[in-house]
Amino acid sequence: MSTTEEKSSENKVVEFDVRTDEMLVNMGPQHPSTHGVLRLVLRTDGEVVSEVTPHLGYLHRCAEKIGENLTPRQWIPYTDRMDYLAGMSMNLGWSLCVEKLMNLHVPEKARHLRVIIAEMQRIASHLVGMGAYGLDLGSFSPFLYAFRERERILDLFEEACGARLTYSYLTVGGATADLPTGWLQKCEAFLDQFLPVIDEYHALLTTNSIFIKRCAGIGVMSAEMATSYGCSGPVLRGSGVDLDLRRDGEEWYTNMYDGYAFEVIVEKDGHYPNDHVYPGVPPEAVLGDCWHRFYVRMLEVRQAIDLVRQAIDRYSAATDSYGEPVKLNEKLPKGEAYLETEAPRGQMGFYVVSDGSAIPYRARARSSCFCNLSVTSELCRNTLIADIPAIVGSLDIVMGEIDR
Amino acid sequence: MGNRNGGRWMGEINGHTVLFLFFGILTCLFSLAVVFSANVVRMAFYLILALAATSGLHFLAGADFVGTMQLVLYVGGTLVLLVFGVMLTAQNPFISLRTAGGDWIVAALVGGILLVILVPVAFQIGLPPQDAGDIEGLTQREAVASSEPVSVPTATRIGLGLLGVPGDDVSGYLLPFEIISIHLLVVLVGAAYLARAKRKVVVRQESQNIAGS
Amino acid sequence: MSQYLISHWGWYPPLVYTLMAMLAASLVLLVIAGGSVVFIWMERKVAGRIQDRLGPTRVGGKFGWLQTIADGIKLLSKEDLRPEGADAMLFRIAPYVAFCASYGSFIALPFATGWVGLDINVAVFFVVAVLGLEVFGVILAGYASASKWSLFGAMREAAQVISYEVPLGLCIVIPVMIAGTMDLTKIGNLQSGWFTNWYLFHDPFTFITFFVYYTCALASVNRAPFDLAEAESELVAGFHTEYSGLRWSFFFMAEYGSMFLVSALGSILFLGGWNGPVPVAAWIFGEHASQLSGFAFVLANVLGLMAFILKAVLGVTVMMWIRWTLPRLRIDQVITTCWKYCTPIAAVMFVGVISWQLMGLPNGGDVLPHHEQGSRRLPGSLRERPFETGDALPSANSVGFESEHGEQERGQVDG
Amino acid sequence: MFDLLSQPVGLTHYLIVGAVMFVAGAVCMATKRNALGVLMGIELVLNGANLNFVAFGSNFLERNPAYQLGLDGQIISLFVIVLAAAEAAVALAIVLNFYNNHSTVDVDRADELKG
Repeated sequence: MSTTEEKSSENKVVEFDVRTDEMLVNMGPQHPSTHGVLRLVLRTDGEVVSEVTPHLGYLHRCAEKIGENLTPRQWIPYTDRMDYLAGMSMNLGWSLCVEKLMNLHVPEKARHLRVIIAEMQRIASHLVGMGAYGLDLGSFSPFLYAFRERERILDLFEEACGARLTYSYLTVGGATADLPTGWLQKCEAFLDQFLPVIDEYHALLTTNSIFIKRCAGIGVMSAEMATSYGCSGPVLRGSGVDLDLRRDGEEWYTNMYDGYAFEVIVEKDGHYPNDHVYPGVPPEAVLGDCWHRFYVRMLEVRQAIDLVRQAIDRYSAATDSYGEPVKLNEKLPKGEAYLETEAPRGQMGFYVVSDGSAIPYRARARSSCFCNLSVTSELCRNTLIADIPAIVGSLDIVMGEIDR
Repeated sequence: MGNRNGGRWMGEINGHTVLFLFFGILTCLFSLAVVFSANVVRMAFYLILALAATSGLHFLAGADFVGTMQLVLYVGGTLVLLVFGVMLTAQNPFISLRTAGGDWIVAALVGGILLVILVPVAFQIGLPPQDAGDIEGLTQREAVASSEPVSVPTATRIGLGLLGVPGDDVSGYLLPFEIISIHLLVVLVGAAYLARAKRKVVVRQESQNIAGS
Repeated sequence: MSQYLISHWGWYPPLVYTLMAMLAASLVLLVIAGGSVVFIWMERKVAGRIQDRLGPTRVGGKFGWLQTIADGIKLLSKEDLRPEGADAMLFRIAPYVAFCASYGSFIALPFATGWVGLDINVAVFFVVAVLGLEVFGVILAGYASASKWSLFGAMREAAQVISYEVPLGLCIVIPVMIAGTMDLTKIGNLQSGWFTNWYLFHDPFTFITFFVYYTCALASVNRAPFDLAEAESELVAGFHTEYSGLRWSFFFMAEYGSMFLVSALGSILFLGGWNGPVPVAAWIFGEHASQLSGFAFVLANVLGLMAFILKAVLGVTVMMWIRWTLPRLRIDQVITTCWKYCTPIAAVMFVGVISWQLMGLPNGGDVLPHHEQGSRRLPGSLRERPFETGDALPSANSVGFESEHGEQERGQVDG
Repeated sequence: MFDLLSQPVGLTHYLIVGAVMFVAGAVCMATKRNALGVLMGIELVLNGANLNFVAFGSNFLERNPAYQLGLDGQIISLFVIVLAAAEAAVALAIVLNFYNNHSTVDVDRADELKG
């Protein structure tokens, strides 16, 4: 606090009571609330944070370079480890991208299978996001409640593909195996059991007055800001931008959701679709704040349940194959393809360039969390230290995907 | 004093005495530590211990209300304030400010003289009269030279005294009490006013624009 | 016992008294250390049950009751790390300061009639005063750790504890005012008989006061949602970030000690202390425990002790329940809660209770008849007669110590 | 003079502890260059005096009944405690102001009489 001259019309003069000194504080890379190995350098004056600089790269594993040495199907396990909380969505994104390059249309049954799996993965991922957000705000129990339900989804995934975290299930051409018999019944049973549990989360977090106090009006991001930073997913829709790739994306991707009835979860005229089921927006909340980002996720969980139910019906009705995966060393046609999909955390893009061999010339990923994280320093300016976990947590980042 | 130093007194070295020695020595020790410590944070810490030990002495003297007040107001209130002040200003150059040697000598001289004056006075005033017959209240004194720290309720009588109700060993203090109340109010306002220095600092305003939009 | 050692064995008196004091001190220490062991185990079990899991199950049999001991042994064997830039002396001593404050306040806490370390007649005041000193341990730990997170925690703790002492004090004054004494033993005994005699049910104002007290107590012992000094999602671990091993566990013991202490204090001030909801001891022995003697007294006291511990542990359990349910407040919200809500509410309750007393409205004790015609019926201010002689009292009455029972009392004084 | 330790606690004991505190405070005030150190010296001096008031008023101590202060002593010491709190608040405000303006807490640097 040394400068006293006015620099521009944007600046304003503030009177301070006590002479204080700025501190540089490292939040992370080992910190309970930075969601992995993110390092935030805070410039603080007491409790007030004047500047936040995120530092990345602690989890960089050269995944994209590795992708230039493996065939697309061999690279699938590496995509699992990008957003490790939504491995299925990563598999799906890469598979669809490669299929687009190969112009390979998957069978109808595989399409619905993919919807089931992707939406279940969305539920599982948002459950972690929600639980961890509770942790960031000091509420421990919702985290375990969320994990309790997530366990059941993981059980289902394990039954389908044998893995609980890094699935490599959806693959180029369809899936590695069909869903086992009885799986659909178990899935439906889970959905029936899970639906009323969402109310618990709303009671513990969404409508909790302390929770509202902690996130309503905090980290407000305008629609312009969200789009200019390239935010996507619930972070974008939490700011009131009506964009969901499942509806607005490339045809190659939206085909997957052909015939499904769903509304994009975004606030219109002060209301969210389906929000009559849940307690509505509290008066304190401002569009684009942490509370809205959280609420969008919660409503997407509800929406995903509907989508899975629709998909189960269609999957049962479909008679063709679940989609045999292509050969491991299938030659790729010469050319390039880029496809963005709506992963739980936003628009996850994959890019593949082929020179005609089985191994891509380039494999790249466009990270959704990277763009979402880039607003951190803007959002966290002149907030309190306690708001930093609230804001960063509401962006729901996964460092594995950012650093790759 | 020699005539009092018989076996009769040895038997009266009791819990009270031991506790007094404990607290008294602690008080003196930490008071001196405050003087001889150069680090201002440690000084504050020693001061806390010295004053907490003093409140123990108050308890031993039967003034439990005052002792508790000492803990609440002095140790728990004033010193937290002081520690706050220390931490607000505890920048490296000021944590340990050394005093010049000459100052020490003068201070030690003055302090020594003061001590030399005070201690004999303490002995003169504090000692019970040599001649038992001299003073009328002697029997009473014998009675009150108690061996155990008996708890006597003092709070009620102090409270009434502060409300201006005189008792047999307390006068009315309504006016001083009111004056001190006003004084405290004035001090609170004054301190709050004084501490608000008019330092002007420029901050960027983007975040508020964002919040407003 | 001291006298015996001196007179029969001829030990050197100061030594005997020192030994005796140390013996007593270590007994209390054991109670607190043992208490925190139980509470930490309980916290894990409560947290487990709240979170739909079991909590510790292995160590020590079915309920994992040896888990805390095992953890304690692990902590003991851990390296005692000290950061390089730390102020060594203060860093080492800070946990003990925090612990001593929590421990010291147990001296004046009665567990049943007459079962108290030191019977001070300003016990309420003393307990709160000594408990407030815990803040120094935290501040020193935060400062001496030479870690920014610790410093943040320390500053938050200082601001928070100092603020919350105001409404806490106001809430405590209310039962003290009704009882007319600051002696915890007397306050407890005044609530004997049916549960309606508890000050919680004295009048609507005290009922609200209890909840304000509990909130403030929660804040003053740094429990969630007010655990900002060690907010793990913001400040890593706050003031004890740099501590390890035994020193760290001292902070923990201090925390659990204070938790027990404030809920015990709350149960004496509002929940009748060692008096059960129904006067069981009075039915059995025909008299209230404070008037019994010998074996009956001990038996009644053991009953009372159980009731007291039950209430205090219940208070601690609710604290745990709250901790595992609610998110954490922000520091500005904590201070706002204190100054904008707790303090004004407590002040209004204070005035309300005064008015209730002055207007002579019926209180909880009138609903169910009081068992003994003891001291509760006497008006607060005159119960302890301030002076032995009656001549000072007219002036006392003239400054407004009127009450519904003033007549009766004055009659006694005149007589 | 040195057989104090073998006697029951009396007024003298208290007065000596008070004297030590008082002198320590006075020396502290004289030697410390840190303004807060001076403030601590003042607290010590006040407490030394306070202890004397309590001791004079105490019924517990072996003392000359001619010096009987009774509860007045305690009330005076209460006043001292309260006033010390007030004094500390003001002094602290001054120190902070001084620190704001001069960026130091060294009292030796406070030798100019201008705003």
